[in-house]
Amino acid sequence: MTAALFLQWSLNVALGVLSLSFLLTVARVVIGPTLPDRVLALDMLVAVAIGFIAVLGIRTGHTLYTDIAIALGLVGFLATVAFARFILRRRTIEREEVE
Amino acid sequence: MRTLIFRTIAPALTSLMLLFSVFVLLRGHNDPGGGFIGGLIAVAAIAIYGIAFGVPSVRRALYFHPLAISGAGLLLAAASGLLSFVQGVPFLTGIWASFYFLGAEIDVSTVMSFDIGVYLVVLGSLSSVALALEDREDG
Amino acid sequence: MIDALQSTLAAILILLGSVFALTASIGLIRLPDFYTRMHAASKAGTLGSCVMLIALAVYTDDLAMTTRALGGVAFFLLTAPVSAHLLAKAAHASGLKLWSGSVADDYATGQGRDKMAGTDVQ
Amino acid sequence: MKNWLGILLLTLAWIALTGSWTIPNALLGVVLSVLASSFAREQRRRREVALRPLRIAELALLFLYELMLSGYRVARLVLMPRMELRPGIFAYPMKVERNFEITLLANLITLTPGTLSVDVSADRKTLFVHAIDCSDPDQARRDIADGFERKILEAFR
Amino acid sequence: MAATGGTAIDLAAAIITAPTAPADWLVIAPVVIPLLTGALLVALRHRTGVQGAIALAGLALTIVCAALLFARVSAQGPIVMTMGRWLPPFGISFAADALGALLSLTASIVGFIAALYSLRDIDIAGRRYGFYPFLTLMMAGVGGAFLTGDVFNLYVWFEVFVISSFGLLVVGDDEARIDGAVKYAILNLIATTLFLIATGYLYGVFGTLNMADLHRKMAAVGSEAPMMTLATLYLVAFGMKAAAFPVNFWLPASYHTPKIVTSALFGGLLTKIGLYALLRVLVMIMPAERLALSPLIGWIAAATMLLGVLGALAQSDIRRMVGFVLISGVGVMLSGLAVGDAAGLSGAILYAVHSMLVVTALYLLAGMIRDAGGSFSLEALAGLYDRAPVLAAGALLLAFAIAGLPPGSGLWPKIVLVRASLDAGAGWLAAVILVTGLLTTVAFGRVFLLAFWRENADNPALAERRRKVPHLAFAALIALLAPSLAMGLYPEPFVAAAKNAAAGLLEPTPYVDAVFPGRAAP
Amino acid sequence: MPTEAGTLTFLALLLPFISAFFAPILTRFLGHNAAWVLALVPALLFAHFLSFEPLVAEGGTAVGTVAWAPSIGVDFSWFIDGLSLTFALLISGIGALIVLYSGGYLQGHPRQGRFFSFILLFMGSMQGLVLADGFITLFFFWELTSITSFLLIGFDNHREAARRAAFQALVVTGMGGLSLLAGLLVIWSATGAGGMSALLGKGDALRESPLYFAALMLVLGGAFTKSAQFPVHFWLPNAMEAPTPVSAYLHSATMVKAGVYLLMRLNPVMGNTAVWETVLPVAGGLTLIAGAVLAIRQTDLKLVLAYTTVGSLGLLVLLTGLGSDKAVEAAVLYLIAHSMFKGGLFMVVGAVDHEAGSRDLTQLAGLRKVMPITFGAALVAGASMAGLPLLFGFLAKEEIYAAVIESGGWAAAAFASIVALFGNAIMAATAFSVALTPFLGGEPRSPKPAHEGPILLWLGPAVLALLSVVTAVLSSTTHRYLSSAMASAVVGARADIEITTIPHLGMPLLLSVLTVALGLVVFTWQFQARRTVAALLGAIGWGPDRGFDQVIRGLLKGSFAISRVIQGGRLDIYMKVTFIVLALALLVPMASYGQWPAMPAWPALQLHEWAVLLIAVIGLIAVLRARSRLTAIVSLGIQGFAVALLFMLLGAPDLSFTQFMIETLSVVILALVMTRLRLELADRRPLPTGMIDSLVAIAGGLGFGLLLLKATQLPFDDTLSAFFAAHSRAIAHGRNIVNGIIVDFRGLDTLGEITVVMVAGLAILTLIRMKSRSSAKMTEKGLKCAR
Amino acid sequence: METALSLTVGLFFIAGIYLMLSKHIIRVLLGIVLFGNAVNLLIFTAGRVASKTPPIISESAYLPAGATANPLPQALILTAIVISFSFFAFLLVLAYRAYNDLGTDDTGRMRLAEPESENPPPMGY
Ligand code: NA
Ligand code: NA
Repeated sequence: MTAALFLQWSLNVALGVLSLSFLLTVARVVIGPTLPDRVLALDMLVAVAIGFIAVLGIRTGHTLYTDIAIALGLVGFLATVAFARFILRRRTIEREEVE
Repeated sequence: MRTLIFRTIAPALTSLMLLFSVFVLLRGHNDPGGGFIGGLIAVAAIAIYGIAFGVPSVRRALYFHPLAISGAGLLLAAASGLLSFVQGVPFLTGIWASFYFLGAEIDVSTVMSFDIGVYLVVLGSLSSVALALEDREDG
Repeated sequence: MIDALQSTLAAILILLGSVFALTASIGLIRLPDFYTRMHAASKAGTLGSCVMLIALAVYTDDLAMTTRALGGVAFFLLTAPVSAHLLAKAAHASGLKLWSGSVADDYATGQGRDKMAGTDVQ
Repeated sequence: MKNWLGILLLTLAWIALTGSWTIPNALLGVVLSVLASSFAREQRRRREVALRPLRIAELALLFLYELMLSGYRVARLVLMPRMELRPGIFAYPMKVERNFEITLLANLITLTPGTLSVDVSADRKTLFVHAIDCSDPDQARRDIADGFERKILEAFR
Repeated sequence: MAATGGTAIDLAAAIITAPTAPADWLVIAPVVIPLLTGALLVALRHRTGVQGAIALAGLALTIVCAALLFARVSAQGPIVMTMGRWLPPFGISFAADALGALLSLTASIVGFIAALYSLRDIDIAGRRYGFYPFLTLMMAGVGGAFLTGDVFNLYVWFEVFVISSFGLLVVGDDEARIDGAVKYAILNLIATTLFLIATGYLYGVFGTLNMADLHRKMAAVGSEAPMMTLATLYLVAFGMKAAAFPVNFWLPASYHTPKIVTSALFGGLLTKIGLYALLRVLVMIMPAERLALSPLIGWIAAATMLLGVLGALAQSDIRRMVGFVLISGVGVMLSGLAVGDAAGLSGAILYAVHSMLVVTALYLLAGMIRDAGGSFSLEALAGLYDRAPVLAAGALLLAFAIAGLPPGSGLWPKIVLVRASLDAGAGWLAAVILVTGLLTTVAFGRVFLLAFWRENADNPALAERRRKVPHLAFAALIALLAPSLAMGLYPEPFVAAAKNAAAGLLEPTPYVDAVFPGRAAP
Repeated sequence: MPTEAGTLTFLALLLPFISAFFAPILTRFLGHNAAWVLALVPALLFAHFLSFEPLVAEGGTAVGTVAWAPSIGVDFSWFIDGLSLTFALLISGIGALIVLYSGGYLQGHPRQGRFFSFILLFMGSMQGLVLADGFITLFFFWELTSITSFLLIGFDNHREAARRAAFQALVVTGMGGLSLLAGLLVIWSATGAGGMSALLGKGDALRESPLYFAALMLVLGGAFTKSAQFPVHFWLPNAMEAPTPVSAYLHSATMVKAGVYLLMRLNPVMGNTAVWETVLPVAGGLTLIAGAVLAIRQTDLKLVLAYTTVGSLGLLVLLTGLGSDKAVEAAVLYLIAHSMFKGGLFMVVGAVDHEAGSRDLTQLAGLRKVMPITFGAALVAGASMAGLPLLFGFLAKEEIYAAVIESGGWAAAAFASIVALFGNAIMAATAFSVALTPFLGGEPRSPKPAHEGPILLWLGPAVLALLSVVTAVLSSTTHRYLSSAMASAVVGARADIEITTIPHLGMPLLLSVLTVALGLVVFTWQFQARRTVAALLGAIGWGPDRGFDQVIRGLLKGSFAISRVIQGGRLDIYMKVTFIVLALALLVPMASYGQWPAMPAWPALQLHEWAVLLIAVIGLIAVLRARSRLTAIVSLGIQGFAVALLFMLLGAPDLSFTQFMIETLSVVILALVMTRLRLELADRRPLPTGMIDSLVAIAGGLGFGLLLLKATQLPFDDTLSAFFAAHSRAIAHGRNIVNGIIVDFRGLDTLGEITVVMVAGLAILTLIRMKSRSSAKMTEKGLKCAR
Repeated sequence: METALSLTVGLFFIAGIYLMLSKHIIRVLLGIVLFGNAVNLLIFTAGRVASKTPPIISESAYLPAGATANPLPQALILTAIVISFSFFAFLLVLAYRAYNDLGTDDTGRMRLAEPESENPPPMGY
């Protein structure tokens, strides 16, 4: 197996693995059960997406995708901060979500 | 938000993100990016700063009223298009000039100033929105 | 030769990173409460994306791309713990209890002493 | 420029971003960095920071090691059929006092195995840490004190 | 300029090499001038003292340019400018034909007059919170909509005037405006989104967005293409914007809620843009589909006319009444589209011009009635005939105009449309148009009876709310009445312009040739 | 404009309108004496039109045209022949007297100037109506007479009855006007003639056209409403709410005759058909009887006159409909006579009302001593109305009977004769009532002490009375210049009227005598007759007048009910209808024009592509199923992410970039705003609603999806994109083609787009900052609720 | 690819429309977001998916190396995204304002402009 082939192979594997991670993370967003859980999962989704983008970048040779990954990191951070702030301000968990 | 950890790191993050936003703005012509995305990143930077230190700090930091920035951006963008009147070409025709500075060729163009206009509009409008919403919260 | 080395290293890092991401997401599902899940996300998750960015940095021949990817890594390492902190703090402040199997919560008692602790530092 | 260190770092970041090592680009970087950092001008305080590059490198290496270890630990934990967990939050009395040191410590703790900084107390003396294994909080406190906190004190004082 | 680097590029196949005549800039002026004015106003938002003056100056200049454009187009045929000097259809073309120039001129006049009225109607808070930027930018959007020659660009200008209208709608202090704004905003957003969707499909089918290009390609499109579905989708989207039954809920739900000058602007301009778009797309680009849809459009027109005027009869609030009357006018215009020949279309266009002037004036009149009478409600109003005779005269003339009675401007479109319907064998449509006119007469006759003629019962609460009608308001009213009366008494210039505009839609060869001078389709 | 006379005529048509503008100003300076000056206007017109007499008497006509709307083939044009000229002379002649009379009648009235103005406006409109040649010109003035009549009837606007009457007149005649317009346009469409003069030669074409019947019915709709034919006669008596000069002028002498004018005008081209000769006589006859009967019932002198006017109009329509030359001649004579005597009588009644304080028959008596001139005028006018010899009314009556007895077959003749006899007799009776009852009897009796009015009040009736005599005595001259010329125009061929005021034996004279005798009988027992009719009408209990109110109320209530249904105020309903329409718009054409897509092949996607699509769908489901809005917001992020990833997979990095940013910011802003709201948690829809909503949503989504599939199955023309790719770097200096399109190729879109962004920012600021009147209060309440 | 995308677009529309039919204004807004995404995907699909290569020219060339994804729909969508985001932000704040001023988030109960209890118009003259 040449290095290039190995890379191809591992990229494909990685895409599969990352897809699985995506689905699991999404599952947590859907399941909850609390808002912090969902936000955490969303944050995680960003992380997985960054990895996904990196893999895609290598796979297609368009390394320019990196910048998108970085920007995604930035706004992902912002989203989490905003949600944290939101949770902090609200102070009480919505009843439905505790159940 | 009054947490030491966040407040300590926020100024650096903000500066970094602003820098990144300009980077994205300037290279949009060749790679993904451009005024709009750059503006969004800048807004994200400002939002982080605002969440950390509150609305008044952001207003002071921006110096101009955000909507005035937005208006200026639109003026810049439209004016970039109007420059072509002088050249006898239609509205919004890209006009390019390049000069040498310290041995490097620097291109300037109305297309670039147009994109900077876009950047300013996005930056101004969205930060105005965010600030107004937050103002409401505090007051 | 360099190419092959680059590719191989990148491949390994890619695999490693995706495994980290996967474990993080499994942890997200399996771990019992929010706080424990945070460990999975903030460590394995961050690590996963960073490693994959490093893979990209290794793979590319474009120096600018390499520096940019590494810059991205630095940025994530800078922000991930902050967001984890904010989220944990917010969750706790909003009354989200630790998992029933938890053994201690000094924070809750600490908060009891100083009501303002969560909201005021300066 | 009072904030020369920040500007320098930002300029470096600019050069890294653009990947262009030309003088005009560096100059542009400086200008933009000045502008970008001037946005946060209000938050700038004078800091007496002593930088010890070697110690910083040591700290960085320790961190990277711990980080990888942390990833491995999580992987092992979540992949085990039965997870044995004794999580909890413990209070950690800090020796570091300055904001950036506290922040650094808290962040490092978060990224390392089994621990996660939840908050800093109002008096900035205590760090609340969530540990995935909180069966022996004292041991955990010792680990931090002898690990990151000591390295930080060495690196920046 | 066009540096070509290493490879040889055939510039002539990419860009327009001939220099642009300064006069060609007229085609973009009705957009750029208000746009720049608006941007300036936003930048100077806190200078509330100069907002009105800057807006007026900008709008006056817009009128001048629109008038010059109209004159030029009338004399020489369509004028085109393709932005960025890219060859059409690659760049965005602005193309002023008789229709676009006529409507944009009328719109600019209406906008200016509304701004004039607003000087006494909009307080400091309104100025501070963007009334004038909203106004000028809405005018930019309206101008762009009338003059652009690109379907997607039309969508963009739609959005510009829609978002500006949102802004105008929320300037004020009445809670009802928020309620109205919710309905207006959501339903209008749906309408413009449908427009965007239809345009997406259109692009998918034709691969082009330039209207002239679409016109050319339409002839060659195979029967495979789902053109009927697409045309119907456009009908829904623009019908909604034009406030055609049964998708016109947004109009009666909101038009009575904002500042009266806002209602006036909306009433004068917005529905006409929907109609304009229908004309442009269905008549110029999809004539065969329009023909097939003609019966449906006829029914829609009839229902809109009748239900609109019945709605007007049902109202106590005169603003709401005007809104419903406006809707019935939309039906009248749609009947012209349903007939679809030169006469029908010119009737619709003539009505649009008339309605722009008169509906705006009616809303302003409602505001003046509120000032003079202390209320908008027919229940409460009385005694204005004695108290405000000049207003009464204005009201009477406007009522005649909107009801299609001489010497009002509405007479002529009514005549043209009834004749067109009869000639097209659609006697029932003519009947509906006439009945609508009669019911409009009933509605406004009642207003005159109750608000003006009825003796004034002294109501202290009402008296308290009365105030002197500003002279500026009269000036604005007269400025709108004058062209309306001119049209009623000497219709030829208007009729000729409308006929010219309709001819340009039905036979757009000059338009296409102006966009693609001497070139075959790429 | 062809000639100098043409120019003058055009100016004559405009003059009343111009003078109307100056009337109030003049009145401000001269008071009621402005009447003397203003009367010069109609006098001038009279003089001008008189100058056409020689031409017209010889059978000549004059036409004139001014370009008005040539683009649609519409000219402002007039047509002077015997018919229009006689009308024009009546209008201007009586108009002058009316202006003078108004000067006296409204002396000191604060709005006298406005009144003059309205009267002059009306005069101009009426003048235009009868002189109009082009259909549109005719219609223009026709409507103007309705409008000015509205203003004049409602002149005394403080009285509800006046307002109602004005409104009623406006609606009824307005309805007729529209019918007329339709009729004229149908004629235009059928014959290609757009004016009367052009139409005159196309009578046969019109009568043979399939559109003839429709055109006739529509035109009759206009004529009958204007000329108050039964059962739409009711507005005319109500119009007596107007000041008496108005009643005298509009509602007897001129405007109400517009309908008759129209019928006469069209007689040559539309008459002489079975429909014409059935509908007109029947409608006219019914109106004559109804008017006559209703007239008896009244005690208000104006109402008495009003109903007799209705009757007279019926008679005119009947005569016009009979179609024979004789009948036309009779109609012409009666029309002229009626204008003189009815105008005079109205002015008399007004003078009595003005000076004696009442116009109720039962309150007046013996006024002959105190108002001798008025009495004299009344006597002559009444006698003319009753058809006594030596007066013009006599000529008319003789000719009427001559016409009816020889009309059609014997049945028609009998019908017409009986109707005419009955109607005329009662009108004679009422003529006696009006002209005699207030004046005869013992001592003067009236609510206020009566005396002769000023010259302005008696000049008009006196002149008209005089004219009734003079025209009758000089009948051959009258015929030569007025009656025959007019009759010729109506017949469409030379018609010479020869009747003189010297009675000659024959059937007509017999019937005339019978009429007067019957009239005297009814007059003698007028109070009993009145009671009988009142009892009869009371038994019926309903009339079109009340019906009008019921129609209007019904209209208002019905529209209210309808608009409550179609504009119910609920956004969810609005949305539902909108989306149902949308779904139909997508699916119905696709179905009925067979524009379905072909069955596609199973898409070949890579695993991770499927995964991304799956995530998008999961995100959708999560949003739909979210039980709290926060969950929904977070779930929204999932699908947004998926879409962004999809864009990245499909080679759209810029889109992906933007989508990531926007999606995140949307979620952030949503969360920001949510902080302050306490909203309903769950989306509770009742099952049926949920089912309907689902159905609508599925139909809509299906439609969009299928259409997209269809569109993408067609071959694609990528000329544009190829061009962009070819020139993005070479000319536009950008390697990123998408960005090149955004800032260069389609920079204008972006300019508009950033305008939207800026305006949205400003609008949001406005929303947040501009306080509502009671928002503070509401917020407090909201907070309380939340607690 | 177009088939799968058409299907996805249809699903997005279904979800969006269903949410927009809700009485709760926040759900309507969520629906609008989904609707907007559906439109973007629609335009993208309408431009066909001939290639998945980004439409970016490499530094050394003047033309794209081979087939690229269709850039025009991308530019159109960018414009549309920005516009719909602006509208969304406005609507969101409007909803917030409506909640404050009208005291409800139920559009069925927002009845200030068209009140539930309205009198018929005056019947007299
Ligand atoms: Na409108
Ligand atoms: Na754009």
